[in-house]
Amino acid sequence: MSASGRPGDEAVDRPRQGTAPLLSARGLRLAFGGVKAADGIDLDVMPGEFLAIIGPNGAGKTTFINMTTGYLRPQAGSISYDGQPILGLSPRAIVARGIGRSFQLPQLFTEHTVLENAALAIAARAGLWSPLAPLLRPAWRTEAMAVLDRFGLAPLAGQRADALNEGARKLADIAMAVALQPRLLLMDEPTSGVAAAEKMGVVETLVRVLREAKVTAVFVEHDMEVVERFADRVAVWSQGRIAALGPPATVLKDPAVLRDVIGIEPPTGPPAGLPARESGHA
Amino acid sequence: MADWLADNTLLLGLALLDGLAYAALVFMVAVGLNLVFGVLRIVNVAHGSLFAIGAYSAASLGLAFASAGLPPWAGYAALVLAAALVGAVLGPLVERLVLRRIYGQEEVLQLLVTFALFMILEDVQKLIWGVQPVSQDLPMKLLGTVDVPFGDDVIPFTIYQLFVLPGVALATLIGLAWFLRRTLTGRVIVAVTTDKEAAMAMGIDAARVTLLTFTFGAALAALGGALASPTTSLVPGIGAQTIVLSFAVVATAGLGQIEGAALTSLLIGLGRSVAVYFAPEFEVVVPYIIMVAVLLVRPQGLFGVLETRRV
Amino acid sequence: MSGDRDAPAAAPAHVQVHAQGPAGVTLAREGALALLAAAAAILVAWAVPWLKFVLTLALAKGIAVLGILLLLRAGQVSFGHAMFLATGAYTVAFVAPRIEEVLLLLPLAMLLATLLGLAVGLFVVRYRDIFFGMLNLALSMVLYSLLEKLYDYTKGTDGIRVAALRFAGTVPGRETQEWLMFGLALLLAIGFGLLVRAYLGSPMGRALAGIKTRETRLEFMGISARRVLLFAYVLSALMGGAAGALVAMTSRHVTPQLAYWTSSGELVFIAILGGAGSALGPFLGAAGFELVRVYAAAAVAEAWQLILGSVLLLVILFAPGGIWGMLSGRLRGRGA
Amino acid sequence: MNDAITRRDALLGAAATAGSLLLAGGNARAQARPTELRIGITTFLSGAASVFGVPARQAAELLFEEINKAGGIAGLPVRAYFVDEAPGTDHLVGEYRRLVQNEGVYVVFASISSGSCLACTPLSDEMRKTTLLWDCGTQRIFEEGKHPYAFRTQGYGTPEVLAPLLYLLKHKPDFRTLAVINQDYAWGRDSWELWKAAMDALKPGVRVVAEMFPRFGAPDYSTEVTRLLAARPDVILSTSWGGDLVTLVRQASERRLFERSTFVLPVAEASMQVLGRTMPAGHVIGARGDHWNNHPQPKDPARLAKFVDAYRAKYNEYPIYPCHHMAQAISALQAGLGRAIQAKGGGWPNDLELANAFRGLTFDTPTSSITLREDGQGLEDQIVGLSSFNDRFPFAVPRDMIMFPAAMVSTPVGQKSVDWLKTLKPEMLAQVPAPIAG
Repeated sequence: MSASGRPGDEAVDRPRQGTAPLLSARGLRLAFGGVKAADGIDLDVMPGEFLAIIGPNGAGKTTFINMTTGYLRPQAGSISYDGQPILGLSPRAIVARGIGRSFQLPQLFTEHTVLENAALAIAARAGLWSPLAPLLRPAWRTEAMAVLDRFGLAPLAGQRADALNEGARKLADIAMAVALQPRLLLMDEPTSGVAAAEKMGVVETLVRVLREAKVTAVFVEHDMEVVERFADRVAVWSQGRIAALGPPATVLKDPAVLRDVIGIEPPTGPPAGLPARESGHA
Repeated sequence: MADWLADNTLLLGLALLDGLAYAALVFMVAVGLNLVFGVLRIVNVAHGSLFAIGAYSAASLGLAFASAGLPPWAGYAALVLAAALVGAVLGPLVERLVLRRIYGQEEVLQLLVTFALFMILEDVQKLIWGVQPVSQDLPMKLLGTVDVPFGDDVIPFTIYQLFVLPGVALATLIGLAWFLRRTLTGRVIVAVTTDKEAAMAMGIDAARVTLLTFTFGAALAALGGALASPTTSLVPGIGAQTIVLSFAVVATAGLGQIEGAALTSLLIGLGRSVAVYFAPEFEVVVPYIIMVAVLLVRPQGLFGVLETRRV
Repeated sequence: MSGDRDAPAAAPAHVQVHAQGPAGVTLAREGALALLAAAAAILVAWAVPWLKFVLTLALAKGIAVLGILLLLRAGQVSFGHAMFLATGAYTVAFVAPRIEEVLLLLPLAMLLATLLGLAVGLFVVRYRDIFFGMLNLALSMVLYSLLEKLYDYTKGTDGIRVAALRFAGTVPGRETQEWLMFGLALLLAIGFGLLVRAYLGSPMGRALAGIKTRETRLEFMGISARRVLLFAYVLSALMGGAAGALVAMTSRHVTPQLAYWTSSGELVFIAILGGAGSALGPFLGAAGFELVRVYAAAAVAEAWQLILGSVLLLVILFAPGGIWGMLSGRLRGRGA
Repeated sequence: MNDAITRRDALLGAAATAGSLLLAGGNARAQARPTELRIGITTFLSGAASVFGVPARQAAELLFEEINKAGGIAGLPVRAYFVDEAPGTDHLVGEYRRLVQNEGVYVVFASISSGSCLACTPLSDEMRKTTLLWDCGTQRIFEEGKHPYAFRTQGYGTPEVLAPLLYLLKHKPDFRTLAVINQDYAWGRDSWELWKAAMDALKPGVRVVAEMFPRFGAPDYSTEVTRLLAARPDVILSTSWGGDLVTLVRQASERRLFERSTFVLPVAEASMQVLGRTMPAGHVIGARGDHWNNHPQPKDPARLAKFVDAYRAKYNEYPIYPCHHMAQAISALQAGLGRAIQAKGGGWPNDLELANAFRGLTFDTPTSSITLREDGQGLEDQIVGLSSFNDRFPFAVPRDMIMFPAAMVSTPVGQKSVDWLKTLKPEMLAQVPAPIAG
């Protein structure tokens, strides 16, 4: 799994100046008690780009995703998607506009099988209203299997979701988000929990799938190697603000970023393939 | 409206006094249920049976004391003693033998286990105390009555209902609040109520806390029954009626909130007595209407905290 | 720090109230079992006439419990579901003097219960867990109190006797009428059983089960959990109404007791006794419940509650899958 | 496995009852003389009303024991099947069917609750099973329909309310205001409707200052008591019973309500033992019949004493009126069955023949005799008096008793009680017998 250039480098257009941003956040502010989770966030996400968000825990990265997907409402600021304001819409309405997300803690239907989880996502997209036809009708079963297969989950399709290991749960979680066929996908630490040895393969698969589907992606990531290889741009979060924004090549060499963000990453990998995380609390 | 108020001020005053005593009894039962729910996350249907058994035990003990020739004031000791006894015996028995086996299982199973206990205890209590009304009203009679002026007239109220019941309820509220906030054990209980996982992660012995809380809650239910016993006649079925009212209080109050339980009990007590005076047909539905109205405005209950799940 | 609800390891299988899926008993076996149960019911009804009456009521209650089962799939316990049963029953009692026709009364009872279910449902589906349970309880107690208080209309706790009924225009003799009611209940039970089975396997039904484990995910997939729950709630109210109509037509007398909270508790009791794993469970549970109650009452008339309670306690502690769980476990064991 | 259980039960049930099933099949046909006399009895064994149901059951067990020792009824040993009314009507009607179809009972004694009676009586028509309504009081049973197999072996709501009213009008003719506090269920509501109709006819112009129907089994009446204290009615009517009445009397007497108003308590008798000295003296009390422990002139004093003493010896308490009502039903059965056998020349009567024997039957009770009218209603005398204490009993018994002949206070056959009560004239008071000192 050696570095051999970015996959899909040629396949996708680089974000160009002059194109309208797909997602645009302005002046987002949100404080929990005294903690400022968002303290004036301005960010544009361009169509087709892969934007990585890095930063220490508690910097407000997940909060940004939660605000964008309607789970949290900022106290000030605006968010627009595709030129339309989406602030104040419910998560459901936002999903309907084509914004998908995956979760830091996998949100699976634990008592359903993996296949049913994927099929439910397809049903959610294709229309739930058929109270008597089975969920696992041939068309949806085939599509669900195809989605799972892309993430290497096909052999686990018949297992109950709560029987999966952490890594597989994480993938299933992303697979469900992908099955919804969003135009913009927000991923919260997609590789945490995935065993170190498989990580690069998984990300490569993921990126390929997303590029093929022309999905714009924003992902929170702690692994700098992943960021360096797959992100078009990096946004560095610090105490509810964007401390730096730019291509990985420049941002990741910034001494301030190295010291404040990357420097505090433990030098060696944590046990059991879990990503290193501080015990800090948002 | 103003005219109506002017005409009925005196009556409203009486209704207020009546409502206080009733609210006190409701509070005593509901607060124990609320506490248990906060820690165990189990809606204990058998709480009503503990109330009934506490009441019967208090009456029996009081009658035994009286026939043993103890002085009349021993009747008050009987009330407290009976409650403590019921709590100390039945609490651990139920928690250890039954509830402990179903922690972490589905909510419906937990609820139904207590429903099963309720059915069993209903019959057990009938086997022990029979079906004829049992009463021991010495503690109420001993204190006599006090005349409350009402226009040119006076209305006698029993001192027991006018002062003792609300007094004990208030003392319980203050004592509980002090216990939960100022003592270590109390703080541990609050910690478990607020976030069980976190509390356990911090090394709190959850098994001990649940046992303690359940025993304590059972004793409170029994005390509620014991306090009610001098004012009423004990017959089969009192448990079923008590518990359903307590459910309404707990849901309205906000889970695990003792101040909420106090306020809700007061609302229900006053609402009920005002209804008895001015719209007796609605007396029975008042608690439920209050509950529905509160939950419409505050879905988490009066004092409840909205839980936002982290994703 | 973690707000995650599921334990890191797989939950022990016996803990789960519901266990459906490819690993469960196959459709063929469930169907065969259902046929067997229906045949057994008919045989019993034929052999012991008074049990025909008991079984008719059991089938009716089983239909109401199907509704409880739907809500259990969403992880919600309604401790007030008897209000729909009582609505169906009182509809029959009120209307029977004017319309004697069973085939009209039954849909009418279902319609009214459905409307009530919709009205109540719009309110209660906003709540979960204890709030859901207690709101249902409170609303059923309001209905109970009204049935008791509005004496001029409902005759209070005395209840209303259901007037003589017609079946498709005819007035059959007592024996025939008992068979007709039994047959009607059996037919409805099978119909609703199949309906619920299909529904639970459908996208709506599977999304319903998703409310239990990951309601937030549903929202992030663009599914309104409230609407999913509302649909199930209204369906369960409809079945409650059908059950109530059957109860009223069979026992020919309705009282407010039908709406009391302990009656709702009984329905949940039956759901757990039968096992929530299959649409067959409610009927197994209802038959078990009624038989235990009848025989316990016959054996020790003053302590039947104690016996019922003990049975429930033992089932929960030692066979939380209920009768269905025991049966399917045995079948699976044999199949392996 | 459940199927197995169900089948097994079915087979067991079927096997156990194959004999009786054949018997139960044809009611009008000849029936063989059974080897034992099976009686189904529905009563409250749980819940609040078990305060009546359990003593009645005890009385039945006591009497059946005696009867069986003495050779049974019509030479057959008696076997009773008790059924709990508390689980609800749907359960009860199932139990009624079980009693008839499965246990093969020869006669059913039905119900304390009026609701139960209203449900069981039509079943007696359908199943053609002689049913003695042994305790329920609703006047609706025989006034709203014909029930050829049902007979009530005691009085009912109308005389039980009218007698205390007449007593009140004699005892305290000048009362001007009245309040009612009844339990919120059929008896509480019906009895008030009956009282109101009769009162408006016999003494027009009485002002009703409060109508309260607290819920059945309410644990606390202090609010109601306060309201009554404030309203100061001359008379307070309460037809409550059981624990409810005990609670009401305790709370009211503690707060001296009994000093402000005269109480009329038509169902007081059953609660007097529990209340003991707490019951204030000088208030109107009734017994739903004439079976007071201090009945001034019982028809068969020895029999009354024997029953009371035996009951006390066995259960350590005095029998209350449901015990007497149970005893009346048993006496009625003895007399009715004897009459039916006699009519058949010693043969065993079938269900129809048995039922016919009850129509117009007169049977003796320890205190009097009761006649079953052609509509099935029994005529039982009513004794009402003022609560008082004497040395014989540790609880209140009536003094200045008036014995109301049943015919005087019962609605004539074919009329509805409320309509009839409205036709009463104040002149009726002149016919009321004089109080019996004692």
